Amino acid sequence: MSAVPAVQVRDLHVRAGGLTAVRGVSFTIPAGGRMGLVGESGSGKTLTALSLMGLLPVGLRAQGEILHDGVDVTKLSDAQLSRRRGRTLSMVFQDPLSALNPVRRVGHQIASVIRRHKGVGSNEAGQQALSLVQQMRLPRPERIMHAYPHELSGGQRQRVMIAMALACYPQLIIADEPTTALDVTVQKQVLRLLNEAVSERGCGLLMITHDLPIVAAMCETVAVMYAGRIVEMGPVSEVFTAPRHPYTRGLLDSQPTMDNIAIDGSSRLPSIPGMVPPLDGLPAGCAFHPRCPRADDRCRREAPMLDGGGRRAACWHPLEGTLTGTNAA
Amino acid sequence: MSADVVTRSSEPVLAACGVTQTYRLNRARLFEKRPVLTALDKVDFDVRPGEAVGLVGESGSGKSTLTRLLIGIEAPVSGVVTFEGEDVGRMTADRRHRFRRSVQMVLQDPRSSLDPRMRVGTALMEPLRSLRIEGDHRARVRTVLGQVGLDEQALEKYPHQFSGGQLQRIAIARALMPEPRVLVADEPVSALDVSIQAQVLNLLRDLVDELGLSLILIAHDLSVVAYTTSRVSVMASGRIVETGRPADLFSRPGAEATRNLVDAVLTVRDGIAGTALA
Amino acid sequence: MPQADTSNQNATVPEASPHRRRRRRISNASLLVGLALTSVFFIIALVSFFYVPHDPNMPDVRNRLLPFGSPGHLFGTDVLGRDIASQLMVGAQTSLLVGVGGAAIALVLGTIAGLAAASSGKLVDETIMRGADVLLSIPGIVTALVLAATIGSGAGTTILALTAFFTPSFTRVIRSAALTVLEENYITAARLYGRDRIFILARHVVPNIAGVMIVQFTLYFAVGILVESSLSYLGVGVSRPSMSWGLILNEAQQQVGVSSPLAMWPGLAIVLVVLGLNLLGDGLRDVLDPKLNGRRS
Amino acid sequence: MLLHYVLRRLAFFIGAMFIASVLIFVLIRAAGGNVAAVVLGRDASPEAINALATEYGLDRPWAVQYLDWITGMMGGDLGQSFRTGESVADLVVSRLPISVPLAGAGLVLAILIAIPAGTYAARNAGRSSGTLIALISQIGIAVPVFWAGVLLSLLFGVQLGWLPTGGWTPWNVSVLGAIQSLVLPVLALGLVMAASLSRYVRTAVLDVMNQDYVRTARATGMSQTRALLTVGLPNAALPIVTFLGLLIAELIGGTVIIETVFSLPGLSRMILSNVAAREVIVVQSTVMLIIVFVMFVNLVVDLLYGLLDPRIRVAG
Repeated sequence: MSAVPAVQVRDLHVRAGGLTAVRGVSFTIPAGGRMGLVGESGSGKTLTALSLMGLLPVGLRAQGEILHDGVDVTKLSDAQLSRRRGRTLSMVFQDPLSALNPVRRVGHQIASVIRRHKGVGSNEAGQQALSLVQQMRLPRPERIMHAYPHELSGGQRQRVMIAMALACYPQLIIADEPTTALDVTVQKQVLRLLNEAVSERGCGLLMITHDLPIVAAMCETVAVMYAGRIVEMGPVSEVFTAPRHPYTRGLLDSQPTMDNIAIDGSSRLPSIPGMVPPLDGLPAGCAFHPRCPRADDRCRREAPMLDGGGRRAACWHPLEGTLTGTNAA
Repeated sequence: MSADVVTRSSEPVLAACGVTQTYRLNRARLFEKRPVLTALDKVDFDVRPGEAVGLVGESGSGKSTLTRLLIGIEAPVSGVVTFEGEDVGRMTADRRHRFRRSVQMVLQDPRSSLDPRMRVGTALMEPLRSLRIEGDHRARVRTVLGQVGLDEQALEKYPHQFSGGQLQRIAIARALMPEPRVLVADEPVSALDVSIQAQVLNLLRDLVDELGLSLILIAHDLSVVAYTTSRVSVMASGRIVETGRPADLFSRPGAEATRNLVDAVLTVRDGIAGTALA
Repeated sequence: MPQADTSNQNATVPEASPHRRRRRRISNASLLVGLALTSVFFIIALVSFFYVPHDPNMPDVRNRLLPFGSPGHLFGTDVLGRDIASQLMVGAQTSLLVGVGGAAIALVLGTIAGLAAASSGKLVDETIMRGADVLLSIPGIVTALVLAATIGSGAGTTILALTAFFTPSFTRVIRSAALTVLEENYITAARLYGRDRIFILARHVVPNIAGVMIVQFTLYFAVGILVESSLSYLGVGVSRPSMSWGLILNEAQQQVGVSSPLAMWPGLAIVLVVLGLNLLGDGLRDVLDPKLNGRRS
Repeated sequence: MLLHYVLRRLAFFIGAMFIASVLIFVLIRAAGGNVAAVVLGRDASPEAINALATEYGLDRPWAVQYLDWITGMMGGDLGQSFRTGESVADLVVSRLPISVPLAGAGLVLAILIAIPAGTYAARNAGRSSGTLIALISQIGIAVPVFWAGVLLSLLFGVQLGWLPTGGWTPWNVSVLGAIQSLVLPVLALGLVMAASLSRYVRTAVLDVMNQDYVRTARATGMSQTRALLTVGLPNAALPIVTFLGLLIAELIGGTVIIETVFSLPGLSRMILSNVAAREVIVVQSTVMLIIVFVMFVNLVVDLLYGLLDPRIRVAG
């Protein structure tokens, strides 16, 4: 792998009319690197992902710089982008049933991605598609190739989606909540598969999720988003053991885990009070201050920026020390 | 809630005894009999006064069917569902009314749980009006709002003016209005934001403690159920395959389905240790 | 281009995106134009009950085939000297009566059938919907012809034919709208606290599908006007002394031939009114659509 | 399975035809009263009415008459006209060379205009070009088909004198003449139907373009236009085909009207004159024929749907 990053995002804004949904997001995923982008609904994580793909819904505009494959994605025409989508940059969506074309056989859908980008004939593309399906450890690959999406299970469909995303050895795969729509017992299998496939190919991974354990299992670095901004960023092992932003801390604390259960009803799950502010009603200063136990006047007035260093947080009163609770090692 | 209801007794307040439920499916082939799906196969399940029990399983394991039987909107093909020891299917109108009032439910998607064209105040009064419960309705509304942590301004508003977490509180408030003995919560937090889930789970636990409510919590996530309840039943292919204390289920899962569910739980700690996907 | 539909994304895209604003602007425009055209039509039809410049059936041999703009006869006269403006005004009455009549009766019947189908068991549902399918395969004009052949033509027959033609469509639309509402959690909750089917349909389902009902009524009102004028044009709708825009065209063509300028006015009247109602319906659809309004206000 | 689906559709087709035939039969007997009296008019003597009733078997029980009618229909015997004694089947067949090309060409024209126009309007929704198309089809929907016919003959017939404003030159007299007399009617019918069809196509395409699988196609490198044509349209075909089935009823109505506007002696002119003359048997049989035709088209549409949508093939 070369030293060129899989993607480098600088000061990304996504605007819709008078409102700004993503407010100055910057991050870099090195070649073969894996980053988790964590946030709740409305935090702007999915819009960030769609900006990278150049697939924002009509009416939304991305501003800033997204360097990928030696070019600024935001400056490319749709045709130029189309040549990269699925080849150097691909995406796995949340709901695999609605994301696959219902009237085409699965094999055809995978093969058409290969044909489009590799310029091979349909026989060759079919062969490659079959071998991809085999690599996805799908049972009876020939039958899967001839099946329609509705004939497969949820986990099988998501494997097919991953096969399509991997077909051309992209530099970066964006996975947007890839297991949320699946049955719990299947989630881990799919994550394992994605993990291996990404490792084997040395692809970069951007994992979009609200689920912290998934990020911990899959990623090296994590960026936590709140109300359109990254509030904390750094190596997973550090952010999740010694969070500096009170929001990250709150998220980690409020996960019910096996360790809480030993207490069996005697303690309360720590929770973040209040609710996520709507985009058109963002509080002044730090957007998190109304829910923050450490907030003071400065937090209400001035919005903090991400500080420097490898462990960055956007907070006037960052936490120190490691978590002593039961949630992290 | 009056004191006599809270009295702990070993008699289950709501129970399913040997219930079986089948559905007819569409034919797959022309000249075959319509296949029958056995959604529930001789299932026993109960909840005692003031107890919080959990029901977990993958989709298709039969937990939704069991829920529908327990709340009485479906009747089993065999077996009985009993409320306070009495067969729900053979109740007198009087007892049936008491059953209706005493078993209430909170559903998954809070946005869909409230009629968008009905003010929250009206929606909260609905159970009292429908069940013709006498008394000071306004006072009851104030009490319940306090219990779920909402203020009275909410009453004049419409559902679209609230966030998901607030709507789930309102839905819980409505379920509490007729002073039920049993609250059935079907995936009450899976549609909510992570930072809100803990709030709602805590609220459910407090209600059990403070009101002596019985809670049946249905979820696919073992850790959510385990945190809130003291006894968990695991379902797989229409049967309850294992029942036990959450901590025991986690540490010594007996049935394969339980093991699968325990294995499926991801934690931050395992993730950082690099063992999550091993 | 895909529209700003973000229902499958976690991001809450603000409703005021430019595309939505544009769509909002267009639907506001169609609402206004539609409302204006429809109001003019209603006013003319209502005024004609009390006042028309001339008796539309009164021949006047001295003033035959007067051109547009003649004093006292703004839209001219026909081959027998009858005032066109008055005929147009009285024709509006028929359009209003038949259009509203057909759409309203069908709406009532379709709502009953649709709600029954949506809220009953599979057998009732299948019976009603297959019945609707059968009726839908009978072209409306064929029904009208059969009725005209048997019970004779007239406004009543036309309304009856429209009812038979519209009811199955209404039934389908109402049923599918009601099914969507019936799947909501608040319906389950209402059943749990003891509300019966009639209450749930009346208090929860109908208010939530009222928008659909209003829009459909408007659109079928327009179709009713088209069908009525067509039947009168064919000579199996209303006939004198009643008046219809289709009938004016029919007479103009029969008496003067295809080149008659008289053919313009009734045709234009139909286009404007039908266009007005359709624009109104579309505008209302967008205004009443909660998806476009954004759920958080 | 597919066979199951086909058989179910066939069963519905047969059942629907039975119900429709009973409906028509009963409607005509019940609403029309004494058929013989209706035919002969108010001044007829009771003896004449009875004689006619006996001659045509109208004095037999309804069930017998119904069976007689249906078995006749199946054997191609559609009954006779009271007045002229002509065979209804012959009458119908003699009119088909006018009505069938008119309706067929009108439908084809409508499809040829509507699918590209609707797709274009959907592709450019939110831009002026798309809005313009949408507005044109909105106006087109408001135009009654007879007025479209009148306007076209005013323009091309009267003003420009290019084409006949009405009347019919039979095929065996002059093929060119027959085509010439059909051009304006087909145009009027096709344009008006294209308006509502294109609007429907626009909605269907817009709907499909918002689906996740179109986004997937784009995310794997398909251009906007390619995704529209290779993913969007095949999926939009399902609702469009359904709508085409419903449009057949509108097509029949339009044909009836257009034949009148252009004085074409087609099937509908025959029905209209028989309606006026209260020839109930002729009306009853021809109407039934039309319904059978519409139901048959809908059957074909349903089967086509089953072929197009793999989900139906399995679900049955």
